[in-house]
Amino acid sequence: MIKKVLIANRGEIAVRVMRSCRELGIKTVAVFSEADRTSMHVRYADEAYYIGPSPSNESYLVIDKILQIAKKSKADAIHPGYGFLSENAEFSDRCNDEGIIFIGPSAFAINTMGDKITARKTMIKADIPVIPGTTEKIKNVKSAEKIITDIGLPVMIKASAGGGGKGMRLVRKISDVSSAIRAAKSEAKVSFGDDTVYIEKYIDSPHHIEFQILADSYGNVIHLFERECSVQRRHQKVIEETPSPLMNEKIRNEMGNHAVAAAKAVNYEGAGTIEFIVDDDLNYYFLEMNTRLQVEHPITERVVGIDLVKEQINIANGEKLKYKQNDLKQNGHSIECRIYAEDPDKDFMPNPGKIKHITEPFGLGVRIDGYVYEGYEIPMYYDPLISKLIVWAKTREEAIARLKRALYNYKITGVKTTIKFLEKILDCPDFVSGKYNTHFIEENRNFLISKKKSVGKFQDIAIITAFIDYITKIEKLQPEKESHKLCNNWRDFGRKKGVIRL
Amino acid sequence: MIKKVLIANRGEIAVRVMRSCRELGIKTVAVFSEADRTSMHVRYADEAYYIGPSPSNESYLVIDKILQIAKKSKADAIHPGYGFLSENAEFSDRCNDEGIIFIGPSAFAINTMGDKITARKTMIKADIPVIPGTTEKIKNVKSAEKIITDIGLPVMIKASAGGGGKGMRLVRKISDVSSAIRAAKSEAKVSFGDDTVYIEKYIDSPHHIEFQILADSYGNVIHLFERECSVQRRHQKVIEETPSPLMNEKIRNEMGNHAVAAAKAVNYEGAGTIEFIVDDDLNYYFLEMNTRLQVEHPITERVVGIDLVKEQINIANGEKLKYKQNDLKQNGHSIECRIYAEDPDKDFMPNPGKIKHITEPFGLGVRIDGYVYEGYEIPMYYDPLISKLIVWAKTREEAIARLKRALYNYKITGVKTTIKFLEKILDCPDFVSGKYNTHFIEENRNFLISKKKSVGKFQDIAIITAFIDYITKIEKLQPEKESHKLCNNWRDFGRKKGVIRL
Amino acid sequence: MSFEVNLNDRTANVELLNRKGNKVKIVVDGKKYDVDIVMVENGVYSIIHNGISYNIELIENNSSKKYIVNTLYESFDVEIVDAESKYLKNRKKDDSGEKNTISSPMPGKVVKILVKIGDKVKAGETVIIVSAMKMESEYKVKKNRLIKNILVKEGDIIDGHQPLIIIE
Amino acid sequence: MSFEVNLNDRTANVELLNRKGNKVKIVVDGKKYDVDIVMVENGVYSIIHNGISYNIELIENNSSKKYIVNTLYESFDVEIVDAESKYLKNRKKDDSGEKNTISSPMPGKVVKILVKIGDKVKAGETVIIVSAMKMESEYKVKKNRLIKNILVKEGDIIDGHQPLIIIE
Repeated sequence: MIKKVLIANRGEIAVRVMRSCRELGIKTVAVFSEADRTSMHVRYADEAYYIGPSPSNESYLVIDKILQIAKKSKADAIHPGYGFLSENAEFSDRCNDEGIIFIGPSAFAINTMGDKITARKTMIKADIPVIPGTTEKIKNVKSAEKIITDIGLPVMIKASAGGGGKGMRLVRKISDVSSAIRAAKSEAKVSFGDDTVYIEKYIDSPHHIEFQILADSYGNVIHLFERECSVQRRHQKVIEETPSPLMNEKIRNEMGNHAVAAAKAVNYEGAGTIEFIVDDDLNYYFLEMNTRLQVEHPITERVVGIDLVKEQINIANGEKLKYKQNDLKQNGHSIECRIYAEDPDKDFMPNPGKIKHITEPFGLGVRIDGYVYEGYEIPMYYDPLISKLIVWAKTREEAIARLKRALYNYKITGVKTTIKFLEKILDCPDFVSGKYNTHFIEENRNFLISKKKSVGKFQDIAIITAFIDYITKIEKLQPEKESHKLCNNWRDFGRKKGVIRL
Repeated sequence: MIKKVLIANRGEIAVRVMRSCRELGIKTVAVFSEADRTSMHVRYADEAYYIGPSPSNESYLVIDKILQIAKKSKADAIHPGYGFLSENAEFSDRCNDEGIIFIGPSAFAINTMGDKITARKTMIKADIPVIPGTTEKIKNVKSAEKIITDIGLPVMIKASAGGGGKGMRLVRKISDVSSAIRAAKSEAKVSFGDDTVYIEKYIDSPHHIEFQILADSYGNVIHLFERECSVQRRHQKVIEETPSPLMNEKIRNEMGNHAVAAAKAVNYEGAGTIEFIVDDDLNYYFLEMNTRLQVEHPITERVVGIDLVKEQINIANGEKLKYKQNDLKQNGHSIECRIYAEDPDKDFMPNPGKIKHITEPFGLGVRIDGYVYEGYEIPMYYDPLISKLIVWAKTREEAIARLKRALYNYKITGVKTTIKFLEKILDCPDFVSGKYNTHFIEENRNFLISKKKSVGKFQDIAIITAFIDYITKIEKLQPEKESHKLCNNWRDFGRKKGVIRL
Repeated sequence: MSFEVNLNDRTANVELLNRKGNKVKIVVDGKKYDVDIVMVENGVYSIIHNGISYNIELIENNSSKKYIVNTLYESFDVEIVDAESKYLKNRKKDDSGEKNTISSPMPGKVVKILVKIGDKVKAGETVIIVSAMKMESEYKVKKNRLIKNILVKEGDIIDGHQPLIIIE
Repeated sequence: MSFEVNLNDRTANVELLNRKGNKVKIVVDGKKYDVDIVMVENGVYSIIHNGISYNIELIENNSSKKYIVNTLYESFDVEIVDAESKYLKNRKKDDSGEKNTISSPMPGKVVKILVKIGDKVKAGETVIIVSAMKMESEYKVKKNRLIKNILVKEGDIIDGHQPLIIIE
């Protein structure tokens, strides 16, 4: 039985994991870098140990240091959260070697799913649809044309070494194949020094839909339905919801079964996510598997009613799954939005800094998973995610209204955040109608960055407030006589009580 | 259609009602007394109007003033919350007269249920079980003995004019009837100047279980299952949960049907609660009906998945109920605990004052309905309830663990609160087993007020912290040279930035 | 340099050996502590000692030397003792027993005054009733007393610790 | 007495007529306002004007006279103008266009420096790359420039607004 867990992570996910540990009566051990001494996970944990300088490759990514603290603190298990070492097969193995339970899958599962080509082959073998195409090098235009005819147009010619949209050409007509290959190859050569290109079916209106799965060590696998994650900016998810507005019951069951089969194909253990790309006609293709907890797991927790971190721990403890597939159903609608310390007015430039003031929304159907507090200085070394706001309601329409209500009342000052950008998304007709794909933000760019017109009256009220504050400060300064007044460390409300006489 | 609602209340319930209004796109109007200018409901509302001095009988209870503001602000409806004017039949009538929708039942329903004797008679007529006994004066010992034999022992002899436990005698043997009546009469005479006494069946192990109902203006009535409210201190509920650990499916259905019948008996419209007293054998008796929203309504919302305030507004709008009884079911377990500004160490003396610092618990399954904020001064004029912490989990056991986790992380300083007392209740074996009745707090008094033994190490850490803070202040004082330093109005983190030079 | 620090009834001897940033070496009653202590929010400290993470909240208690210290499950009154505090403390010891004023620890409203100036009241008798947040509290005298002065009247709104009645 | 207050590009004339507790009579550009204004939290004001409830958040912006003012949906830069501010403002107007230092508005880490002292760079050329929170930002020159001095090296951790490169 696991009695003490080291959380090899920071930020909101570390705190979130610790909450479930506390509910299970399990002690928690935090590790922290130089920049994280005052971070919430250090304050929340039962124990906390320093592991190195601020850059994560000198602290949160150093396997040796983490294992050393696990042994020192007598932790019997390690939860990796997401990011950092969570999908590191070596770490999973090393934990095993040291007799410490890794709360996650085996190195084999991580490796198989981590390598795109191996994953693709494994999925094909398990009869799971993958995006039609080839990972082999294109030899000549003729064979390419044959492949493309088999796959069906449109297709994408992609550089094997590619990334960042370079060395890619969209082909909509068979007559364009030859020139597209030539262009892609030459761009690939220049950009990556390697002109290998391959073919993949192009999904015109792609939706990113993923399935949560849970698998125990006895071969039992269940899925906890889908999450719709198509609202993305630069491949970073911004808003997720479940159920997906695109989905129907038949396809849901089919995809769920395929997700379970995918997990079984790698003897998966623990919580994992199968990502699919889905077109408007609900054709779906395996994209990849995330062999860890996802950032957006809370919407599944809310709609299915299961604490995923507790299930991870139960599975790691060698327990059988408590639920059968038929025990589970989706109840109502849940939406998560991610609040980043980024400035939407300056092309989402990250905005580390000190939090001055926070007002959090509360009440019915609202969950907050965050980690910052007033006075906390968000370090520049890590992810700009500061909080996740999750709502639930009976219907999608009510959930959107609730999320708007909550965002309206969510105030964070000191750093710029994406709150207003999120409010814009919720006002956007394409989002409201549920008819959106991964191009949503790009296609609605103008709407999303537009600002409400400034109303003269609001301006006047702003002027009055600043002015009154200013003259209040001046007035308070006048009768200053005593010499030894100082700003103390206390939360002072009203000047008089804030003065210390020593 | 209701477009603007005046909330004739303050505190957490006013804010809670406004949240649902905002989700419905309805504008909100706050009213506030002298003491409440800085209260959260004033800040949260779209509009806010002063209605009078701090004592509630000069502000929140003055019907004329509230109606005047409703007309001035062009509100088309008034939500009374709980307490104040929420069960005032005249107010319901006056709203009607002024053409303003009262979000609550008719004066007839309020009056019928408000008078205990009329309510009892109405319930008997509707075949709803009431506590056996008589509301008539006992004429002589002989007739009393006959009645008692009919009702069954034990019984309570009670003073009609009674209250505060005076003029009451418990009778367990028929031979004691005569002396008990004599004693009760003489005590009633001394205490109230009226020696009228009556007989009521005594429930040995009473449970307070209530049913939430919703009724539209077309005669449709549904119940939303029960709430267990037996954890009470001086008749004030402290912790509520649903489902009740005492309940079974058969009795739940029976009681639910009786609750619906009770509402129908007074042509009820809106949200209401039928309170029952239940013994260990699940015999149940109508106690009273609350013709308004209850403080503990969130646990029903969580388990049934319905926003009760929205339903109240829909009903007031003349809409039909959206749900049939069969659409509803209880999902999981929810517990609410009430956090009061009271000092458990000093016999729960109320503790108004300024909130210095708040840390709220977040995460999975946690809802907070509160209204205080850092720097807010809780006024002495109103209820000491400052916040409600509501949790949900799949099972009762998990819900208790979650509530403990949340309370552990809930810190309010500046005023004394009942948080530690609530933690004690959750540790109490009788509560954990679910075997408790309304005597729970009284019977577990010693356990609940006992303190954990102070550990020397905690003492030393406390000493070190205070000492380090003190010497830090001293050190900061030393290099003070500039003369014009002042504590400004800002949230200062770190001394340097807190200094203004004018 | 060593200080005296009072915690509730305990008086501890505290000596700071070394302080470098948030790393502190300190001796409390002869026991040596090596702690990592940092103020994370105004008035809230995070302390790590031997790997254990503590959260301590300090509230100043009417003086820069007095604190209410909240640990996980307990609340302590802590006072840093210096020359001035010692003097005040010694002086305080002189007037033992009941103070000569009746006051309420909480703000509230005077509901009823049950005595007149010059009344002689018996030990345990209620002299004034104050209400706050819908609850009434009765204030009694501990010994037989003479009512010297009444500083408030029924209906008055009072502050916490405000003198209400002077007794002798 | 009347003041000038700047809000973004607007300059407003403000005159306080009367102030009694939180009731304020004030004129902004000739328009008279009767407001109930009170600071509810440090830096957060509640204002009631004609029954409408406003919540305004003020953040001091490097000076006691400058604020970032957050209303419901907007954020304004507000400055109270007095003699000193006017002087500074006039002086500022002299140095137009690009400043002679390259700096990052955010703290971060210097990933790459693409120039050497003495280099001549063309308008739009990137001179330094800074990373923060897993994102890299490139800083370019707006005109043809000469690199006069480089104050940081690759790998350095920098503060927001810290001068990185001096150009001419």
